Amino acid sequence: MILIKIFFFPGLLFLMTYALYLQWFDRKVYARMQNRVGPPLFQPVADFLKLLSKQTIVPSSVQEQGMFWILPLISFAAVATSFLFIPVTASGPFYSFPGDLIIVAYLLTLPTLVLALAGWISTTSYSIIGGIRCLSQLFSYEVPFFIALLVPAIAVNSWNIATIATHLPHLVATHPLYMIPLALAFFSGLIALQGKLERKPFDIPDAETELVAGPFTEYSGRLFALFRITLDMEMVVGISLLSAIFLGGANPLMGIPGFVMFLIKTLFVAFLLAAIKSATARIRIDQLISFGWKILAPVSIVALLLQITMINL
Amino acid sequence: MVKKIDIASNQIREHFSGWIKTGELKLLSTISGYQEEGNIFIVYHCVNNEGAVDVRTSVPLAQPVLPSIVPVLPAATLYEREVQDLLGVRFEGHPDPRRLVLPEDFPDNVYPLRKDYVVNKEK
Amino acid sequence: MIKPGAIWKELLKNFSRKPATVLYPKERLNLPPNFRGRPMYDASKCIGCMLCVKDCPAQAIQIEKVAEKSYQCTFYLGRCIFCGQCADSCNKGAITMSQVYELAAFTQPSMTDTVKPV
Amino acid sequence: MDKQIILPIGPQHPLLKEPVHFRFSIEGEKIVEADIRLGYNHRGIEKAAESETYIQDLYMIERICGICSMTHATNFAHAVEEIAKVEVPPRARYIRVIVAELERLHSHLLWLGVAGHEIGFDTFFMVAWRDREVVMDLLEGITGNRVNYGINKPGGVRKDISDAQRKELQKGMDILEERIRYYQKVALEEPTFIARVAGIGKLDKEIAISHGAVGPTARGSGITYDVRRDLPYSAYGEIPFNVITSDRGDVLGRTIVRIGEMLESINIIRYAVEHLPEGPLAARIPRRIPAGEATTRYEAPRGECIHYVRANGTEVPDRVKVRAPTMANLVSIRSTLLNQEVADIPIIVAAIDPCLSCTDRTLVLLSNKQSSEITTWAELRKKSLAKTKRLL
Repeated sequence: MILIKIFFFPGLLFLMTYALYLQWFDRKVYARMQNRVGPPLFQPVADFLKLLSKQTIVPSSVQEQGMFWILPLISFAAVATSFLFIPVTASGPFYSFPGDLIIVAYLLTLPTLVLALAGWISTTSYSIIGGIRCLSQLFSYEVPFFIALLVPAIAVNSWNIATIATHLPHLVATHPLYMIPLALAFFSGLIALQGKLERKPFDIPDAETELVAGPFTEYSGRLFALFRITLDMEMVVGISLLSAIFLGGANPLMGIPGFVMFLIKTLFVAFLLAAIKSATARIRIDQLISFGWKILAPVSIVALLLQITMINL
Repeated sequence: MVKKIDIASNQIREHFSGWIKTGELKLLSTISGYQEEGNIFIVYHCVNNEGAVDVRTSVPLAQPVLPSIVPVLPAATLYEREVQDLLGVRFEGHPDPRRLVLPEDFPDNVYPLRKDYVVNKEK
Repeated sequence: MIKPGAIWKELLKNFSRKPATVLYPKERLNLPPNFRGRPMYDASKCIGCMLCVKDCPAQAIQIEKVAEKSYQCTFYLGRCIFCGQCADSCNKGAITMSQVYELAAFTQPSMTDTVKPV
Repeated sequence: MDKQIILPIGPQHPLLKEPVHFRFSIEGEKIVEADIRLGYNHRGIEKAAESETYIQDLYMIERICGICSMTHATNFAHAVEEIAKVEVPPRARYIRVIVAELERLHSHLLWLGVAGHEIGFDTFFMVAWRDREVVMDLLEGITGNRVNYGINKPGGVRKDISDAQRKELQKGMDILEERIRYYQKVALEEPTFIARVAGIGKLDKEIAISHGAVGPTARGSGITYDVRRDLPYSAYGEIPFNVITSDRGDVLGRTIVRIGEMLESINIIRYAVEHLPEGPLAARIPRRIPAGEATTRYEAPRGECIHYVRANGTEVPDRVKVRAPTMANLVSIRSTLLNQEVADIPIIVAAIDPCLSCTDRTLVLLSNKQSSEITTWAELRKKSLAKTKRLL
């Protein structure tokens, strides 16, 4: 029974299919906003299978061959485990314990570090610069993301995602004033998630017009497929985390309608991310860091302070 | 219509530095060269305040050497090197006299735009 | 001055509109009358003056005498640049530009089209 | 820190539509040394032009470049007409202006889309190129082809503009004006777009003059030189228009100039369509052009393009010299690239809107240390790998 939960429903298989679906959804919305037709439904699956069948080439100049192989697996595992703590159906996540919000936030940072390491190991100038950019980008969005996660935690006064998801809507109903800090936190969390997933305004590491593919340049075949699916799964985890703690996940309804509610909310958040992606140009690394610290961090701190004062009132 | 001026090959640099000092030269569009029985003509196409001017000078085919005007006017860097590649005119004092147009493995002192260089046009 | 959101109007408008792409094999754009497709040859009008052969920039046309006052014309469509100069140079109107543009072929020889007088 | 990474970009690279090779040595994110090599598609057009008749040459010269084919065709036709002292009828001159300005519109719209793509603003790219189709359809309607129009012939034009087409032109111009005003608003207000184009790739006026920059690149730094006004050709003498300049000197300045020029082109086309004179389409011109020479200039979308043609009385020209606008701008590109960010390379290079098939010259610029030498690709890779190994 447990194995089924881990590998099938709220676990790996559902995560991967939903990741591929969200990738399609994101590309379709992005295309329609640009007045284009967009990819057919099975395009992501086709890409994934095609990459799996391609030959995996490891450049000779790479000294640590073993590390080169393991890195994609590490980030894949990190993202897969983090999904187990997210409440997909109203009956709660697969496993939850009081501090799982912190665990998920930590596991979501791991892939970025792994990506920077991958860029460093593959020794070509493009991937080194890509790796360096990955790291320097990490500092600018990590702090606002954590603070944004704290605001609902403080409102509900617990670190457990499931309890936040269930109690937040009642709380907001009773104290409408909480809407302001929560809205601010949701906004900065959304922008920070866009940075974490390295999407359009912040896709500086793998800016294809400059660095070909940044850290991914030397990866090919199965390894590259693994990295790509990890990025999509990270998007699913990030979006469902945000929709769980801010929009209440699946809680008002039980059973199947609860699950459908979860889907609707995550698709709504995905739509927002795709809109941001199509509305902005890629900014430079120094602008990103100044944006992160001058605008994003203050907004989330203000939200936090507001939330704290409101609790004590 | 374009005004035409003929100048001896050794006064080219003084002529252009004079023009630049008086601020008369607005733009050096390009330098083109052509071969006419036994000597190579170099034409400097310029735009002055009152209109377009072609300054022409010629060097004998046997001894194609010309003072370069790059020290006075950096814009001519490329144009001189192109004439040097295709017609074999040596520009003295050019800071960077390397090949501009032809690939590295093109044979030396073979100049494509000279009349003696025949291209076989296969049908 | 910087005012964010200038692009949003366009995004939402696009999102509600039908995509601008024309899905080629199924839907086709209608061609303007002046469109220059491949050249066509009318043997009855040709008097064999070879003006078109002389003027063709790509040497893509060949006129051979088949019998008295009747000529056959070969178009090397692989070389033709569809400029319409042959149609212009021919003052007997023997060559006209058609609207046929789907000329992809698998073999080089099949790109050579010889029009014989009937 | 003196550790310099050599970042080779090209000849095959997603940033480049055409084969060019950049070699930047960078410290951290700053460019310390810029080095460009072109010449990968040098086709020896000038030698080939000396072995074909004027009519055939026109089609070859028109195919020097895909996006400014009208430029080279008209310029070459002018030179031949000037040598043969043939007066082009007014209707032909007006039609040439209309097609020329349509080409400027689609070339600038293409550049706007590419600039958007270079800085990652793909929506701008998609939308700009969708609206460019309006211009391409008009061009296809009038000349019979989207590119390489073939509307010119020595002595005049080959196709006429019917009244139905004149209405289409006017309708197309109204649509385009509304779209381009919207792009002007986006380009001047969208924060992320401005953040990437303002203040980078600075080219101040003195360097622009001494290094002979032309076209929007020069007008973006305050130089008011426009061949259409200073040395008018075709019917530009009779058509009122103003020259757009900006003294910002950076990439945003050039963007403003190009968008302004698009709006000017729309007005020029409207004026020309209303005042299209009646009359023949072309003048008789002998197949053998009498001996003589001519220098003609033309304001291409990227700057001043000059043709120098010498005729020797036969059907075949004696010498044809073509200098495309991008070649003039390449001398000054190095000063715009020095100590800029790596992330800005694509947009700065795109800012001069390089059309390499026009230029196709191998260019190794003066590097500050005088001992610059040509390195073949193999040496470069060795140096780059050695550099990176030493780095690790």
